[in-house]
Amino acid sequence: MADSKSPPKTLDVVVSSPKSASSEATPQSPANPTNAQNKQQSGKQKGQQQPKAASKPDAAAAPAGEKKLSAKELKEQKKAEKQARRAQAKGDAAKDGGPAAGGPEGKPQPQQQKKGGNAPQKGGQNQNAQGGQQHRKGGHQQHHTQGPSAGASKTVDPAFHHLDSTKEVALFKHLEDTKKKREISDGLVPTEGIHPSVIALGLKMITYDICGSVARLVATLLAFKQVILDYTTPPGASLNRDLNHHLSPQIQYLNAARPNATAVRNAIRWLKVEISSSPIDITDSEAKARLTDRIDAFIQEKVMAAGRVIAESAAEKIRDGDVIVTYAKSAVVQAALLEAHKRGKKFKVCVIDSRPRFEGRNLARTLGTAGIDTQYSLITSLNYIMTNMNVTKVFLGAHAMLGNGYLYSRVGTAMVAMMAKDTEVPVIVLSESIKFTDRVQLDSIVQNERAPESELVISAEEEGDASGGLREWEKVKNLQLLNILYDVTPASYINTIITEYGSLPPSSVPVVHRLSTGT
Amino acid sequence: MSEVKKASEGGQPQFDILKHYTNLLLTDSEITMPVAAIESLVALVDACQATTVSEFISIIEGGSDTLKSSVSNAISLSAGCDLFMRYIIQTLGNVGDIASCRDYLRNNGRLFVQRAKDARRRIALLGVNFVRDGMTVLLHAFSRVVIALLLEAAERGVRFKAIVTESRPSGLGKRAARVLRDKGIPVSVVSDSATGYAMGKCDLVLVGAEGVVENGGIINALGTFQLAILARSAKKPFYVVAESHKFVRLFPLSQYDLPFDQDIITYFTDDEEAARVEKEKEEKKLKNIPEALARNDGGIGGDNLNRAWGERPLVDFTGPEFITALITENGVLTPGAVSEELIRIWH
Amino acid sequence: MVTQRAVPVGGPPSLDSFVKSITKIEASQVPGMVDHLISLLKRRQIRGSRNTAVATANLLMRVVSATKWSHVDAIISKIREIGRRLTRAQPRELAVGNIVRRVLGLIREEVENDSPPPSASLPAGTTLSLQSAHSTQGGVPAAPLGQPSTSMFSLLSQNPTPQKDKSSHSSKNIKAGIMEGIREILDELSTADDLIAASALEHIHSNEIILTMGYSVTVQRFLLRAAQKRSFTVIIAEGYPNDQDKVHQVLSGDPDSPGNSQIAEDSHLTFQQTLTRAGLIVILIPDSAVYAMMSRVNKVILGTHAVTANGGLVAAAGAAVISKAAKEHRTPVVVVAGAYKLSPVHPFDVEGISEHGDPGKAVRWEDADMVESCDVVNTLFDYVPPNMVDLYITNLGGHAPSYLYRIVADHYRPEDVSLDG
Amino acid sequence: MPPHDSQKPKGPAGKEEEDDSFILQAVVLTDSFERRFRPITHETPRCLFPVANTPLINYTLNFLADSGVEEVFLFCCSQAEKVEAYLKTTKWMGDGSPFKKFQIIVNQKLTSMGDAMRELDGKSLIKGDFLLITADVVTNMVIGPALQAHRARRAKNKDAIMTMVLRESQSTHRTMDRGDKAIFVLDKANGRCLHYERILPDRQRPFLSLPAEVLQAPTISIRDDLLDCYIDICSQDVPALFTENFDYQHIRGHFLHGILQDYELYGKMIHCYITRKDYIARVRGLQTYDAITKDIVSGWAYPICIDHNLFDDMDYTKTRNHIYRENDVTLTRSTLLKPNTVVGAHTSVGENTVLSGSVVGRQCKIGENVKVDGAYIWDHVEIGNNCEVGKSIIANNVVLGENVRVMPGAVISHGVCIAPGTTVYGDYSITTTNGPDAEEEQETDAGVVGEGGKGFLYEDSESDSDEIERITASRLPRQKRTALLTIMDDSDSDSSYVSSSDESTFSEVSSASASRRRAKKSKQKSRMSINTQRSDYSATSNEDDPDESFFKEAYSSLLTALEANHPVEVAALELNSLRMSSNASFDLVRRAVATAFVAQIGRLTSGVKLADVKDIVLAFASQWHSLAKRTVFSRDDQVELMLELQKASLGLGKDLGTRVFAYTLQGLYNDDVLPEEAVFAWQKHPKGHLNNGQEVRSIADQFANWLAEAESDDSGDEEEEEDDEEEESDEE
Repeated sequence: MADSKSPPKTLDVVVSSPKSASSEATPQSPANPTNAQNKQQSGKQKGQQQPKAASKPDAAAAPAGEKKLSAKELKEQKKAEKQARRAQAKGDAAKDGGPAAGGPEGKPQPQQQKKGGNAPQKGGQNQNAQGGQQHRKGGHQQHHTQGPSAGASKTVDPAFHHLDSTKEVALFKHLEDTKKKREISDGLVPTEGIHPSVIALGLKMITYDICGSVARLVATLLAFKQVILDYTTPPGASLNRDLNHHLSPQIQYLNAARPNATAVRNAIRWLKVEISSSPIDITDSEAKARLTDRIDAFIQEKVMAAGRVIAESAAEKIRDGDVIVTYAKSAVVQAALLEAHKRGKKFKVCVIDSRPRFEGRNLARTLGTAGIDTQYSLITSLNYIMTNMNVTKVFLGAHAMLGNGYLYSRVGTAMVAMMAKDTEVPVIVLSESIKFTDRVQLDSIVQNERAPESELVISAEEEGDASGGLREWEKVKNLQLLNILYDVTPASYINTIITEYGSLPPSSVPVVHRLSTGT
Repeated sequence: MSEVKKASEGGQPQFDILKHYTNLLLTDSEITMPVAAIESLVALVDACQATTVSEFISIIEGGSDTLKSSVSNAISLSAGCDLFMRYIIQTLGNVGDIASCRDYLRNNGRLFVQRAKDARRRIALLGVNFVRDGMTVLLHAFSRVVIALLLEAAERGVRFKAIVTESRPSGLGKRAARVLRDKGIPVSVVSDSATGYAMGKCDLVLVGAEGVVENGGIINALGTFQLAILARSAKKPFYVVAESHKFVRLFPLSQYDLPFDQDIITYFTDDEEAARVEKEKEEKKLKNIPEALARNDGGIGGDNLNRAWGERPLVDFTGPEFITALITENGVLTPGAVSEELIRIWH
Repeated sequence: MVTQRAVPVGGPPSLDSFVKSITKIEASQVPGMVDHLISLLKRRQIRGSRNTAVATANLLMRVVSATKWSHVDAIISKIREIGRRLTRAQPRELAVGNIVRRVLGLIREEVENDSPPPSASLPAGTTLSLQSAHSTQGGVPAAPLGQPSTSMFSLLSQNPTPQKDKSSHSSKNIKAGIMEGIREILDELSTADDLIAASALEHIHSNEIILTMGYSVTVQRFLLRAAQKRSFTVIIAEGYPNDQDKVHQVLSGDPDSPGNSQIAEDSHLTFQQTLTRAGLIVILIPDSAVYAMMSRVNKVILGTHAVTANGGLVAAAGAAVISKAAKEHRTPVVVVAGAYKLSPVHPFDVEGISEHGDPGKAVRWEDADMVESCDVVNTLFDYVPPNMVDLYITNLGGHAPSYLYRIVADHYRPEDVSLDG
Repeated sequence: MPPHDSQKPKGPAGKEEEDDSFILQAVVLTDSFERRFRPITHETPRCLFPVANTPLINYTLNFLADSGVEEVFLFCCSQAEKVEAYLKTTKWMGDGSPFKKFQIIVNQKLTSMGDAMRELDGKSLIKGDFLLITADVVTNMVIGPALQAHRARRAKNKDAIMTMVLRESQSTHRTMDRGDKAIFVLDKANGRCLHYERILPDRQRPFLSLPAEVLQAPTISIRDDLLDCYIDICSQDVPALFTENFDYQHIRGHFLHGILQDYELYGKMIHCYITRKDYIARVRGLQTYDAITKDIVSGWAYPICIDHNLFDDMDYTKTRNHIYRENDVTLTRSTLLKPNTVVGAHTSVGENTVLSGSVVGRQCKIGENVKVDGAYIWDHVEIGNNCEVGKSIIANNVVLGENVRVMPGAVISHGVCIAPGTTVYGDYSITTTNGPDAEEEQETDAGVVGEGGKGFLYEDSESDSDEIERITASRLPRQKRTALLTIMDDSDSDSSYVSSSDESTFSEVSSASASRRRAKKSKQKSRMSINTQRSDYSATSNEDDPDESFFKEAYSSLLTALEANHPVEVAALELNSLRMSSNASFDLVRRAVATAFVAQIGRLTSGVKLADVKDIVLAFASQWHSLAKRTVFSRDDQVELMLELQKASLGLGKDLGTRVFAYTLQGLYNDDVLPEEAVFAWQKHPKGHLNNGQEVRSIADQFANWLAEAESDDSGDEEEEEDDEEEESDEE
C-alpha cells in the first residue's frame, strides 16, 4: 500500500474475508504467475469449449471428410512420417540448430530453419519489466491481501530502462539481449501479420501469466488453432505450403516474447508436419477442420491423457509411510500426490521452495488444504530435511528432458536431486514425453533463460518493516543480480523418469524422444 | 594343566607367567587380554630378583615374548605388553633405581584391573551420548566396551534397537545379542551376508577393536572391514569404541600386511579338505581342549577358554578413512589424534 | 536487581547495552548479570559466535574481579558452574563454552606459574599458552602435551594427584594475571579477522570466481584484503530467509536502511568498505542457483558459526548443500574462522545442531491457510561434516581438516572439556 | 505509506537511551472481566492458565522485561491471592528481577478496565507514557518502534494520547478471536484511528456508517484484518479521561468509541501502530487458547519456543516434528509420540499409548493403550488404561478411570473424577464447584461422571461449549472450516452475550448529554455505508435514515418480546446489540421502549374496564421495569423517558391514555426506575405541556403532587450497586 502518489480521496480497503482469501487463489487473479495449475485449467476449459465453438461450422463436414479420405490420409501419414524422419536426421546433423530443426519443407525451409534454430538461443536477460512488476504484485497479493494497493505499486519500473553493460553478468552475456522483448511489451514491434490471439499470448508469457511449459504448450496450440481458423489460403498458393509460411512469423513473435519451451517447440514441429502433410485435394475449410481436430486431439493425447497416466502410475509408486520431497511446483507432481491421497495412501510431503518465485507455496497450500500431511521449507533447509526427515522418495517435475538424459528444470532442482543421491533416496522425475528433446547440455550456463533482476528486490510489503536493502541496487557500481530460471540435473542423480510410456532410465530419453516424435 | 608348562618355553622357571595369565582370563570373564598381560607382567616383576636394569628389562621382555608367542594373533596382547614395557622404561628414567620402581608397581599392581574397568566405564559414560532415543545401532561381534556403552544407554531409558551381525566364524554376535536381550533391548541377529541389506536400516555403527594401530585404523573381528565399507557408502557414522590400552604400535598397509598369518583363504580339493579336518582334530586333542568348548559357540565359558588357549577369532584391518571417530576414555578422538598419541609414547 | 537499564527502553537488549551495563555494576549485582546474560541467550537476543563470546568474556571478567576466593578451586568451580548454565541456555552457541574453557585454562595456568613446578614423577601437564593462540604462524606450541602421555599411561601411572593446596597464593596474586588474560582473549576476538585476512592473498588469485554464502564479517574482511591486490569476481548466495537482509544492506552499503540495528552489533563492520567499492564484481544469486553456478566457481569460501572438535562445521543453513555441490564439482571449500570458534565438543547430536528458526520468515504468519495446513520449517544451522571441507584458515594459519583436532586440543585443558560435574 | 512504514524507527532501538530520565512503566490487568473460561476459572485465574505448560502471565511479563519496562503495576481482583502467591515464586518478584519495581494492586471491587484506570488515576502512580496490557498476551514483539512513534507524535502534539498496537492478520486467522472482531478506519497518512466498530456477526446490519469527518482524510483505509490484543501505549491523560467519564468501562467499546465520537469535545487523537513481523496474540477464549498453543509448539512465536526454556525451571528438549520432552519423562518402548506434542517433567506414559498434537503437563500418569489427540492436559492428571481423549481441556488433578472416552470439545475442570467406562460428551463442561460466590455446593451428578465419579455439569456453559466448537474447528481443513465458521458465528453472538459485563455497562456509553450531542450531529451527518459481509467495500451512499430504521427494528423486536413474554435480559440483549450494531443513540432506544410499552399495554388493556387498567399496567411495569431501567442513567434520561411515554400514550386516546401513562409512571416509580425528583422535573418540563400533551397528564399530575406531599426519601445509589452485582458475576 506504499504509494505516495495515490490520488487524494481514494478509499482503499483492506479486508480479508474467507471469500476474498479464496478469490486470491482463483485463476482469475491475473497477477498470479506461480499457479501454473490454474492457468492450465483455464487452458483446459478453453481446450474443451474452443473445439465446439470452432468445429461447429463444419461439424458435419469433418467426420465425413475423415471417412472419405481415410485411405488417402494413410498415404499422407506415410509421407509425413518420411519427411519427419528426414527432418529429424537433418536436425541431428545440424548440431547447433538442433532444437528446432524441423519443418520438413523444401524451398523456404533452410532460412526458416535458421530462425527456428536461433530461437532457443534468444534468452531472457533482464526481461520486460511488467513481468517483474506483475509478478511481484502476484507474490505480494498472495501473502497479504491488499489487492488495490498492490495495483498502485505499478509506478516507476526499474527493469524498463535498459541496464548498462556493467549490470550484465559476464557468464551470461551469450544469452542474447532481449531488447525485442521490451519492444514487444512496449508495442514497438511491428505486429502486422501477427494474429491478435498470438500477440495476446505473447504478452501473457512475458508477464508470466502463462508459465510452466505445459500451460504454455496448450496456450500456444490454442492460439495457433485460432490462427488457422482465421486463415485463408491466398489464391495460387496451397494451404499445406503457405500456411507454414504464415505461421512462422507468429512463432518467431512468441519466441521473442520468451524462448519457446521444448514442449512448445516439439508441438510446433509436429504441427508443421501436420500442415504440410494435409492433403492437397480438399477444401480449405476441410483442411482447417482437420487441423483443428488434430490439434485438439494432440492436446488431449499428449497433455491431458499423458498427464493423467503419469499421475496415476506415480501414485502407484507411493506407499503408506512414505516421506516425499518435491521442489517448487509441477502440475503433474501435484496431480500425482493428490491422486495418491485420493487412493487413501498415508504419506507425508516436504515441499522445498525458493526465492524469488515461491511456486512451492501454492503446491503446499493445495496439498495441505487437501488434508495431506505437508511440510514447507526453503532450499536453505534442504540439508536438514534430507538428513533428518527419513525421506523415502523425491518427485521432480521437468521443463525438458535433454538428449543426454539430463534434466532441465526449475533452478534449484539439481541441488535437491544431488542431496537425494547423497542420501541414497530415489529420485523420480515426472515428465510428459512431449518435453523430451534431442538437445544436449552439460551445465546450466551454456543454455538458460534469465528473468528480470527486479524480482530479486524484496519490496517493503513482502518483508514487513525490515529489508528493502536492494532498492537502489542499480546505483551500486559493480553489483550484479542474477536471476536465472533453470538448471541442469546430471542423469547420474536420476533414478527413473515416469512418462506416459511408463518408467524409464535417463539413458532411454533419446529412444523415447524418437518414438514419440519419429512416428 | 601340566601340558601348559610344556607348551610354554622360556619365561622364568620359578614363575610361570603363562599360567598366571591363563588363570586371570579364566577367572575373570570381564578382563581383556592386554590387561591380563600387564597384570601377569607385574606379577613377573614382582617375582623376579633382578638387580641390574638390563637384567630387569630382559626378564620382562622374556615374559612378554612368552605371552605373545602363546597365542595365534597377539595384537591386543602385545599392545598390553609393549605399553608396559614402555612404561617401565620411562619410570626407570624418572625414578632411577629398580627397587623403588618395583615397589611402586607392587603397591599399584592390584589396581590395574580395576583401572581397566574404570576406563571402560568412562567410555560408556562418554559414548552414551551417541545413542539417542529411537535409534537403531548396528553391532559386530562381541566387544565388552561396546556392550557396556549400550547397557549404560538402556540404563538411562534411551529407547534404541540393535542389529547384530552373526560374525561368523566366531559367532560372537549371538552372544552380544543374548547379553543385550537380557536387559530388554530388542535385538535382531542377521547373518553376515545380510549386512549390506541391514545397513540402510541403522543410524549408527559401533564396533570394538582388538587393537588400534598407528594410522588410526583398527584391527578387529573378521567382517569389520566390510561393515566399514558398507557404512561409508551408506553415509552412516562408523564409530570405534576402544580403551586406550588397546593402542598398538603397528602400521599395517593392507589386510595382508598383518604381523601374523590367518588361514582364512585356504584352497583345497576334497581329500585334502578331509585330511585338514583330521589334522585339526589332532591339534585340538594335543592341546586337549574339550570338544564342547572348542566349538566357538559363543558360549561365555567357551570364549574365555578359547582366549585362554590363544584361539583368537580371525581379524581383519580397517583403515582410518572409514572411521568417523574413536571413542576412548580420553574423549572422542579422530584417527589423526590416535596416531599422535602413539607417536608420542614412542618418541 | 539489575543495574541501570540493562535493557534499553523499548528493547530489545543488545550486546552493547549488556556490555555497557556490566561495566557499571557493583559486585553484589554480578549474579543478576549472569541471569541476565542467560536469558539474553535463551531469547536469542545476543547471537552469533563473536557477540556471545564477547559477552561471555566480559561477564567472566566481571565475575573474576568481583569474587573473593580463598582457595583457587572455589573460583574454578564457580566459573565451571556459570559456564554450565550459559552453555545450557543456548547449546548451539559453542563460542560461549569455548571462552569459559579458555578462562578456566587461564586460571589453571596462573596457578601453575605461581606454584613450584610439578614433581617429575607426574608427566608434566601442558601449559596452554595464549601466545600459541596469537602466533599467526605454525599453530602448535612446542610445549610437550600432557594429555596424550597421561592418557596412554592412565592405566598404569596413578591418576594425577589432586591439586596441591593452593591456598598459599591468595586471589590477589593471580587475579591480576587472570584479568589480563581475559583482556587478551577479548582483543584476540577483535583481531582474529585481520589475522585471518592476512593470508587472503595466498588463496585468492586474479580473475578467480569465488562463491560465498550469506553474510560473515570474517569472509568480508578476507575478500577485501585480497581485493587490495587482485581483482576477481564474488558470487554471493543470499541465504534467504535468515541472512538476506544483512547481505542486501551490506552490499548496497546504506547503513541507515532499516534493520541495520542488528548489523550495528558487529560494531567493527564498516559500510564504507563494501566489496563492490573495493572494485570487485559481485554477483548476487538466490540460493537455488548455487549448483547452476558452481561449474564456473574456482573456490568456495565459507564463514562458520562454530567448528566442532572433529572439524565439522556448525554453519548457517545452506552451507551443507553448497559444500556438497562444491564437492560434486571438485571445487575446493575453504572455511575461515577465528580460533575462538574451535570447540572441543564433539557433535553428538547432529540433528540437534540445526536449530529451528522463525517459520514466519519462510511464510508470512498472516497466511492463515499455510499456518493452518502446513508445518513450516526454517532451520538456522547446518552441520557440515569435516570431509566436506578442504582447508581451514584460522588466526593461527591454515590447517588440514585432519589436523584440526590438535589446534583444538591446544586451546583447552582436557579437564575442562566437559563442564559438567 | 502504511502507518508502520511512516513510523519506522530511525536506527537501532537505542534512541531512548539518551534521555535516561524516561522510565517505562507498564500497567497489567490480570483480569479480563469476562467469563469465557468458566468453570475452570473458578479455581485458576486465567492469567495462570498453562500455555504450553507455562503459566500465561509469564509470557506477558517476559515481553515487558524485553521492552525495558522498569516499573510494573499489576491489577488483580478475582483470585488475587493466587496470582500473588504464584508470582512470589517466580523471578519476576525475586531478586535478579528485571523490573526495578513490581507492585501488585489488589482490589476485589474492580469490575472493568475502566475501574482499574480510574483507580490508577487516583493513585497517581503514572509518571509518563505507559504500557497498558492484559496478562494474557503472548508476543515476541519489540515495542521500541511503536513507543518511539508514539512519543514522537506526543512531542509534536499533546493530544495524541494513545497508540494501539495491532498485528496485521487475516480475519480468518486462527488467532483472531471470533468473538471480538472489529473494523478500524484509519487515516492512512498517519495511522490515526478515525472510527472503530465491533463486528457482531449476524444480529448486525451489513453496514458500516462513517461520520462525515472521517472522509476528510485524503486517504483512509478500512480494515477488518487487524488483530487487536489490547496492547496500548497510553499517556497520563488516558486514566484521567476515564475518571472524567465515570461510565467508561471498556477500553475499546467505551473509551475509544467515546473519544473518537466526541472529538470536538476532547480533541484527543488515538493512533494505531500496525506491525507485520512480530508475533502478537492474546488468549481470549478456548479457540485462541488452542490456536496460540499450536503457534508456540510449531515455532511461530520464535524465539518464544518451548525448547528455549525461557522461564524458570523449564528443561525441554526438542526432537524432529515439534516433539518436546522435559527431563525425566518415562516412556515405554511402545509409547508413540506423534508430531506437535509436549510432555512435561515426571510424567509417565504407558505401553502402546499414542499422544498426538497434545500438551501434557507435569507429574501426569497416563496408562496403557491410551489415545490422546489434540488434548490439553494440565498437571497431576491421571488417565486410566484404554482411555480415548479428544480435543479437550483437562485441568489439574483430574482423574479419568479406565476406558473413559472424552469427546472433542469437553472441558473437565480441576479435581473432577470420571468413573471407569464413562463417556464425556463434547458439549459437557464438568466441574466440582460453582466458584467461591456459589451459594451452596452442588453434589456430584453420577449421570455425568458415572458411579463413583466426582463432579457435575457446569450450568451456563453454553458459551463455553460453543467456544470449544471453535477449538475443534481450527484443526479442520479449510473448506470444512469455513462451513464451521457459520456455526461459530451464531455462537459468537452468545459470546457477546457472555461478556455481558459489556451489555449492562455498555449502555452507559453515552450519557444523556453525549447522546444529545449525537442527536444534534446526526442531523448533518452524511452517510457512507459499507457492506461488511462481502469483501468488496463499495463506497455507495444510502439515503434512508438509519435512526428511523433502527427505531422500527427495535420497536418491533421489543413488541414481539413483550408479547411472547421473553425473559427481560434476552429482550435487553436483543435491544442492546441492535443498538450497538447500528450505533443508535439512547434517545431512540428510550423512544422505542416507551412506544413498545404503551403499545403492549394498549393491547392488554383493550376491552377491559378502565377500573382494571391500573392493576394490569402496574403488573406489566413490575415485570418489565428493568428493561426501562437499562435505558436511563441520568435525571435527564428519566425525564426523556417519561416524555416519550406521555407522547406514546396519546395514541390510546384521552381516557385510556391518561390512565396508562399515569400508572406506568407509578409502576416505574415503585420499581425505582424513576425517583420522584425525576417526576417533579417532568412536571416542570415544558415539553410535557406542549400542545395535546395536556390531554394525558391529568392523573399523572395528581400522582406527582401526591409524591410531593408524601415526604419519603428512598432510592439512593442503588444504580451503582445493582450494576456492581451484575458485574460481580461476570468477573473471572
